[in-house]
Amino acid sequence: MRRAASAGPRVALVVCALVVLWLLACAVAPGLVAPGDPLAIHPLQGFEPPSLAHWFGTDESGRDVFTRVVHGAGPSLLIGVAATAIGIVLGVALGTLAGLGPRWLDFGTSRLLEVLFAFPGLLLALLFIVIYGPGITTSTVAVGLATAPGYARIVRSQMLAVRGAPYIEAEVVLGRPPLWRFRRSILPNVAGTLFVLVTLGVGQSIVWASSLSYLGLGAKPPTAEWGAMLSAGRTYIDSAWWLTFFPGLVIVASAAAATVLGRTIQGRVRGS
Amino acid sequence: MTLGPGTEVEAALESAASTRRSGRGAVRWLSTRLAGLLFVLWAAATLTFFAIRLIPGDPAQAILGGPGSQASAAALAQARAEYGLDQPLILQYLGQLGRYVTGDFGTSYSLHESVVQAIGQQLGGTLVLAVASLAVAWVLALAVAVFSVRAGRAAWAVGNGLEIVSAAVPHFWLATVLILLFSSTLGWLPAINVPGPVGLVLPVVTLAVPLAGFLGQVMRESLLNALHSPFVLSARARGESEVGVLVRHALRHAALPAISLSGWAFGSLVSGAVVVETIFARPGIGRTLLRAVQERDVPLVSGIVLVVALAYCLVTVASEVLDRVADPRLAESPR
Amino acid sequence: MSETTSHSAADRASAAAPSPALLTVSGLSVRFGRTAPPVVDDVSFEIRPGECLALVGESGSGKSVTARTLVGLTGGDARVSAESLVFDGAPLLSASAAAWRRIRGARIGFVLQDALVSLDPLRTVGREIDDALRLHTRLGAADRHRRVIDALTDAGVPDPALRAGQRAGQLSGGLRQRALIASAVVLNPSLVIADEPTTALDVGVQQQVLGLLEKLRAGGTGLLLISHDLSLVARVADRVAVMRDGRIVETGATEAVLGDPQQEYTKTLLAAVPWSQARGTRLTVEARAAAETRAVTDRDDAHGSAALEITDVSKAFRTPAGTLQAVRDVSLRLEPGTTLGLVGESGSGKSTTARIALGLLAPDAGQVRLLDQEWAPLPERERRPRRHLLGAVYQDALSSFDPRWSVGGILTDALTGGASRSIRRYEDEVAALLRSVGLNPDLMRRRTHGLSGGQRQRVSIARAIAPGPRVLICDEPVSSLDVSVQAQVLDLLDELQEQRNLSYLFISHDLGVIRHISDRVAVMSEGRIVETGATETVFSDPRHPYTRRLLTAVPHRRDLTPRQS
Amino acid sequence: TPQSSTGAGSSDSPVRGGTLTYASGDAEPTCLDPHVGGNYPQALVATQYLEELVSKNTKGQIIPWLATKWTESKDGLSWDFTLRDGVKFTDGTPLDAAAVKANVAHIQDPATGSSTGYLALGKVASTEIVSPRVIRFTLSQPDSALLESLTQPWLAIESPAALKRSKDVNCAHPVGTGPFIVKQWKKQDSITLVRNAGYTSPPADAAHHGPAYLSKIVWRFIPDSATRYAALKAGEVDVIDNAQPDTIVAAHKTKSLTELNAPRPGASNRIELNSGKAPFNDEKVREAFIRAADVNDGIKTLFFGTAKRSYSALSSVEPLGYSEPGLFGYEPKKANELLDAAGYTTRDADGYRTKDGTRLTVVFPVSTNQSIPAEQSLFEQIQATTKKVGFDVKLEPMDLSSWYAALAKNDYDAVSAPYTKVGPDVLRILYDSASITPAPSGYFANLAQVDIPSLDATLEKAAQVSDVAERSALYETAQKTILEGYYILPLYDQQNHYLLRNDVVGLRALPSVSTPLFYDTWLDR
Ligand SMILES: Nc1ncnc2c1ncn2[C@@H]1O[C@H](COP(=O)(O)OP(=O)(O)OP(=O)(O)O)[C@@H](O)[C@H]1O
Ligand SMILES: Nc1ncnc2c1ncn2[C@@H]1O[C@H](COP(=O)(O)OP(=O)(O)OP(=O)(O)O)[C@@H](O)[C@H]1O
Ligand SMILES: [Mg+2]
Ligand SMILES: [Mg+2]
Repeated sequence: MRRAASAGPRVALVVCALVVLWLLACAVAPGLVAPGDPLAIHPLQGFEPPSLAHWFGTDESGRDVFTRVVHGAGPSLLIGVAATAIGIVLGVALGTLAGLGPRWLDFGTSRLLEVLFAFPGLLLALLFIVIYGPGITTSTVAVGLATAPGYARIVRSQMLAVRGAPYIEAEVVLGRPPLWRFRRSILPNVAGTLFVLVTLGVGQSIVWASSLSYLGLGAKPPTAEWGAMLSAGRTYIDSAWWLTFFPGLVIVASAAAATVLGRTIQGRVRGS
Repeated sequence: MTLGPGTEVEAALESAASTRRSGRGAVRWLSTRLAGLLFVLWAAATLTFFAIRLIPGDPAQAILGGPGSQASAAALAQARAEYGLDQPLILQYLGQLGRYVTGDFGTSYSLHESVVQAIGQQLGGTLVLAVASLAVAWVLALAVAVFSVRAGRAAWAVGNGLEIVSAAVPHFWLATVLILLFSSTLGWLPAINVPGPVGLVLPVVTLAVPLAGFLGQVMRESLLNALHSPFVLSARARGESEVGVLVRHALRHAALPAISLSGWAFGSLVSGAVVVETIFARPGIGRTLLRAVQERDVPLVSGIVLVVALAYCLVTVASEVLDRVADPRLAESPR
Repeated sequence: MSETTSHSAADRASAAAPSPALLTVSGLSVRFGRTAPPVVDDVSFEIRPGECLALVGESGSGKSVTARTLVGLTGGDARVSAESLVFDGAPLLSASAAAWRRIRGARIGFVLQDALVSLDPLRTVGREIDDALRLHTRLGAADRHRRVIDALTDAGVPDPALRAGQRAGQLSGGLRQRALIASAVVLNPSLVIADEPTTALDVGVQQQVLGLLEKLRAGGTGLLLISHDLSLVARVADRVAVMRDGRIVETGATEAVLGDPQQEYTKTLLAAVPWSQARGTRLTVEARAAAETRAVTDRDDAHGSAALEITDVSKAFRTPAGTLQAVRDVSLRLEPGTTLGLVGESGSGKSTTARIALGLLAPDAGQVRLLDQEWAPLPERERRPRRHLLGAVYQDALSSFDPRWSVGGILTDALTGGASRSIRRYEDEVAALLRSVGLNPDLMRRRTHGLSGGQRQRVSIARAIAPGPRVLICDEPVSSLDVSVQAQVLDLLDELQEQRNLSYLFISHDLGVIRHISDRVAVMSEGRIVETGATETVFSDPRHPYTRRLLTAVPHRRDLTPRQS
Repeated sequence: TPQSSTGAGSSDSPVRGGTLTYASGDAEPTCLDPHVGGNYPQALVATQYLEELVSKNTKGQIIPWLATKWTESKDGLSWDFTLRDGVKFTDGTPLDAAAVKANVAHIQDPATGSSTGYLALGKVASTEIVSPRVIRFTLSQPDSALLESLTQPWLAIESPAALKRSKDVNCAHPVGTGPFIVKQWKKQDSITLVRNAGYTSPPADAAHHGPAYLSKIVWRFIPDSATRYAALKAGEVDVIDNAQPDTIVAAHKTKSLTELNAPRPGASNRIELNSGKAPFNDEKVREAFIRAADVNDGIKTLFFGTAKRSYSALSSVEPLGYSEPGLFGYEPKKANELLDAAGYTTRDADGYRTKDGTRLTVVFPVSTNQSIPAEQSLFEQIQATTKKVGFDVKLEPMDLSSWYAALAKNDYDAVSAPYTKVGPDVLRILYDSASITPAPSGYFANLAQVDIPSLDATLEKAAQVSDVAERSALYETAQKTILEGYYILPLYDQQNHYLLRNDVVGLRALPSVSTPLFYDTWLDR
């Protein structure tokens, strides 16, 4: 398959890599990037526009938005990663059953996935949150659950594709037993795709979770989580744009950067 | 709300591919699809029925005007008896299935009207919104794809960037920005649902832009493949102009995967509608759904789930039919 | 077909001599990107009306790029330069895009290399052909439709009205190729460029396509024929240009170049054609120098236990369209140390038979014995301990390798029976193995997708022989290779058989290859073995009508000998 | 506080006709008949098409409406109301004593599911038709709050013929005597109200007679505050409610917009501390919490000066409200001492105080439907400031159903719950120990779980005496008890800000429960 200028100029890739590195730094050592306390309130210094003292301005309680954005990277990325992990683990389990199991199992699992696909993802998430109450954990699990059918589909088709690949047949001819083939060839080859899915999925999970926060179903205050910050700031959009702009910017930037990286890796995997 | 260009989109493409692979005769194909549809509806009803029982809160209380009311014990018991909530779960389940078969979806606890009527009032708005968004997303995606494929390296990068960024934008954020810009500041477009097409503009753009990002990535890739395929080269060798190559050959190929994605796109639009309808104060089943879940309105939630599942299935079947029209290979090849 | 063969060389000569050149190319160079070496380097030739120039050379030598450049579709970031490029008296180098469009399709017809994918799968063949008419004439719809039908008829497409309404996917390869040609020649262009018009076609269909080209030429059309099939070129072309690495290394009348090649490269090319070489001779010049011609023992009457014995094997597949009996009552016997060639057209059941022999498919009936022991049907578990005795070489070597493994990893794995993949411990063994298939041990650390086709197939062979098998099943091992590379691989197989006393079940649809490598031949048709016997017997005196038909359809050996005037 | 809009540069003679669009940020009612349930969103819209027996003027006096006259018997157990003559419901049914009787019966019928109205009529034992125009209420005990209760939309008088229809029909199309008629209810979108051409019964303080000026009101539901304000600015709607503080300030600077501030009566907005269980069963801990919460600065910033700090259990519009600022000063030092005294002497790794190994945790469910974002932010600030002395406040935002469920399960230590009712009698509903026992549905009003027999007695007595001085003394005592016991942390009045476009003239909020009335309103276009 021809991919013309492939993923665009290298500059974009470098920028994305920098964004991801910065985010990781924020998530691992937020104190180094922004030494302030993200929860420290200064009620009388609320709603200050961006300035040298407060790069991203201050929020309604006088907290420094930049500090909160930096400290929010941890929970926000964690939501993305954990939700994706849940989705992937479930997806791999279902997909493996369907892709490698006997035909009837494949049939059953595939029908189940079809049904889950007919549920809008948000509804699955909503039901789950209503059952178990809102919060970071539930919204993470909810996003994970809602994304699992998608992953399962891909894993299944990958399993089927790899299982039927000529090189697996070559291994049969060489006399390798099934478990060996699964461990040495099928799983590692599917893992490549999974890795790409994870990178792509993390970004989207963050967007998902932020939407749940908007509906009031996300992180609990005062956690500095991007989606929650965004939805809190939205109220003041008319008088304090910075409360909405900066958290929105990092959400879009991180999701986009993850996508670009994922696509690049995907291109490598496919190209080889 | 939409999900990853590499995850759900790919999953949707994969599922489309699997139905493609089983390319069969039209009658048999249609009958399998219908059987599948009935199965999905049944399973969706069953899943919803049991999932809703897990929601904390007493349905009898929801019937009697929600948790703020001071319903008496007698009234609660009476409501339970009236709605059959005192029967064993399995009987309730079978009874509900039976009523579904006869087209009886019950009465909404919170809206005090029949579920069929309630959904009937709301469905139109959401469908118009979804269809318009799908159409706009299509046009946008196609425009960006054509632009970025045709206009050289820089345009490629721009198109790519546009698509990735727009796919990463949360609906509610985009809606806020659009309202601030076009309604509050410029005053060009209404922020709320007003009669006529102007009221649709902002909500449709909000839903269409992220979707266009996803569709665009897929379309651009297939457009590119088509433009580099030998049959395009041979069309050029026949003296076809660049416009002719696009119109007569490449676009149709570019459209194929996007058609396959329509079912998925519809699902994601319904999810997105929950947010968009709330922000733009539009009537619709997205907003009704949110409210129904929050008010523990069991019949309404179940009804909406069924209708959405049905709509999803129908859109999927329609997109497959369209797929077969656009790609006649599917209808005949006994591969 | 009678028409085709009626042209004598004299006709051609008289047509070619007086008229001025239709197309003159001189000093044509093409490079992709600023710094890359030229892909086409200082190429010059001319074509007169009614003349056929053949461009031959190994894969990647620049034939297709040359052809595309002649219609201004070099593509991408190509940089084209030439001293002159004149078509029908008009310079093409400075032609505008619009001028190019007026020439393409109307005055130069271009038949692309990949016929199977060169027609838009979503449009009917009729509309594809109609495009040229719509773009270059002012004819009404009805007239154009008539011309389309005529063109299809001329191209030898039966039932043209029906076919015009069908899409490429509904046509067989041969019909597609003819429809493609029809779309290129519907406006009677004065020059037709045909890039590999017959590759990937069954021999029978090949014949029909050639007939069509002949007919065009008879009408005065100039023809640039690109092919690496020398026997085809020998039959059709007036003059031949041999290309290598973008340069034309030898050019001249067909008889002269093929009959008395002056350049080493041309000689190598000619020698590599397996048909012309007897069983036991090496196909590559180097190998021939090294090895004595192998003594061909009469292996026909070998007795005792068979290496592989297939008895009354049948296999049916259930498909949506009904049951498909792929293999019916097939019995084959492979003697130790010999090669059994299995030949037959596409879909005749060769691969299915091979897969049953490999124990990958359970036969519906019948059984397979390996080295006089039960092999199939047996549970895989019981087969596994003896798997090392049986190896396989596939057509598509690349996809038979796990894409994540390096060459060394693949071979270590094969050597250790799956116990290890770390190259370090087994470096010497792997190096020896690589050398034994004629590869540089340095390749050990490379990934398979970075290897050339020939190298890949050698790695695949190395993997097959690593566990020390007695029998190798080779399913079209050379079909996707260039003649010269094909020659090397065939030589390697010959050599290994000699050294290790291997037995081969060798599958191919190429009669030349089969004839070259086999001791005995089995001919398969529609799932049955219709004829079997010693190679020379079958080829010189085919009994079964199917075998006879198969043999008459292929170009003959004598085609390679210079034509007499 | 301006209770009515005048409209800048308005011409003197009102213009008849025109459609006004109102955008409500409150939840869409599930029933348009405020007898059913009985919440503020219902009251808002019902004010336009239903009317009460009496009303209240800006001075706090009860004035005639559907009843022109009323007399209380000496023992306070019997009230006679004389009805206005010639009033017809919009379905043609005449307004008479039988109609009022039917309404009381409707509210008191458990099948109706009335909550607010039912409570307000708690002491009405029976009704009696004295004459076609006179209805008698017989009470089980004297009720000094009866007239105030009757000013509320939840006790509106509806057509008895209409009440006989099924509940669902009545919910969709209630029939009253008001200046407008419910024409159509498009769920999740809007309610269309059209002018009642035969309207004759404005309250005594109305500015004109005869039918309303507006020919139509489109009552829309726009839950998103940013959208609501954008629509107002763009002129797509004429009036919005639930205006956010920052937009109110912005509107002040915008020529085309005006504000109508009408704080709700009844209770103030306050945080109730659950004295029914640890840790707030200890008065020292309650006081410590209150002393540790620094709210004044937060209110200043978050509300942009639109809300005033309250130190009272009652709304500032309640004449009998009693304030005690001294009790609510920010004194972290004192809070620390109190906590030490209460036994929370150790601190854990996160800096929270502990006692016997249990952390000083305050579970605080927040209803996202009821608390506006600024208020939620204020809670976050309280969370931050009380953390300094060692409280671990767990804010738990949730939807209304879950919130009620959490309260019913006694799963809260602090909560903020609005309650709107005319008059100080609201204290009895909120702090009488009887209100600790939940109804079968789990609902109960005494969220602070105040259980003081003397307070019960005081409130009961206050509800019965009609002597003004004695009544106000009793209520002051009651409020002192509540405030000094540190059961609540008052914040500010229940916010009720409307923003309107300048060409909307003559809009006022009824002094009863501060709902806007569009009867005198006209459009200056
Ligand atoms: N668009 C392109 N960009 C870069 N390199 C190209 C392009 N097209 C062809 N090439 C390179 O030019 C060389 C010549 O290719 P060409 O297709 O002309 O070979 P060929 O002689 O036709 O071979 P074959 O017999 O396999 O068709 C190859 O090395 C190929 O990789
Ligand atoms: N797994 C399968 N399911 C259904 N049909 C099959 C399957 N494998 C092979 N066939 C069919 O069996 C027939 C014989 O196929 P086979 O691959 O053995 O032919 P072949 O002689 O090797 O052809 P080729 O030269 O094209 O490789 C074909 O018609 C093929 O379509
Ligand atoms: Mg080529
Ligand atoms: Mg085969």
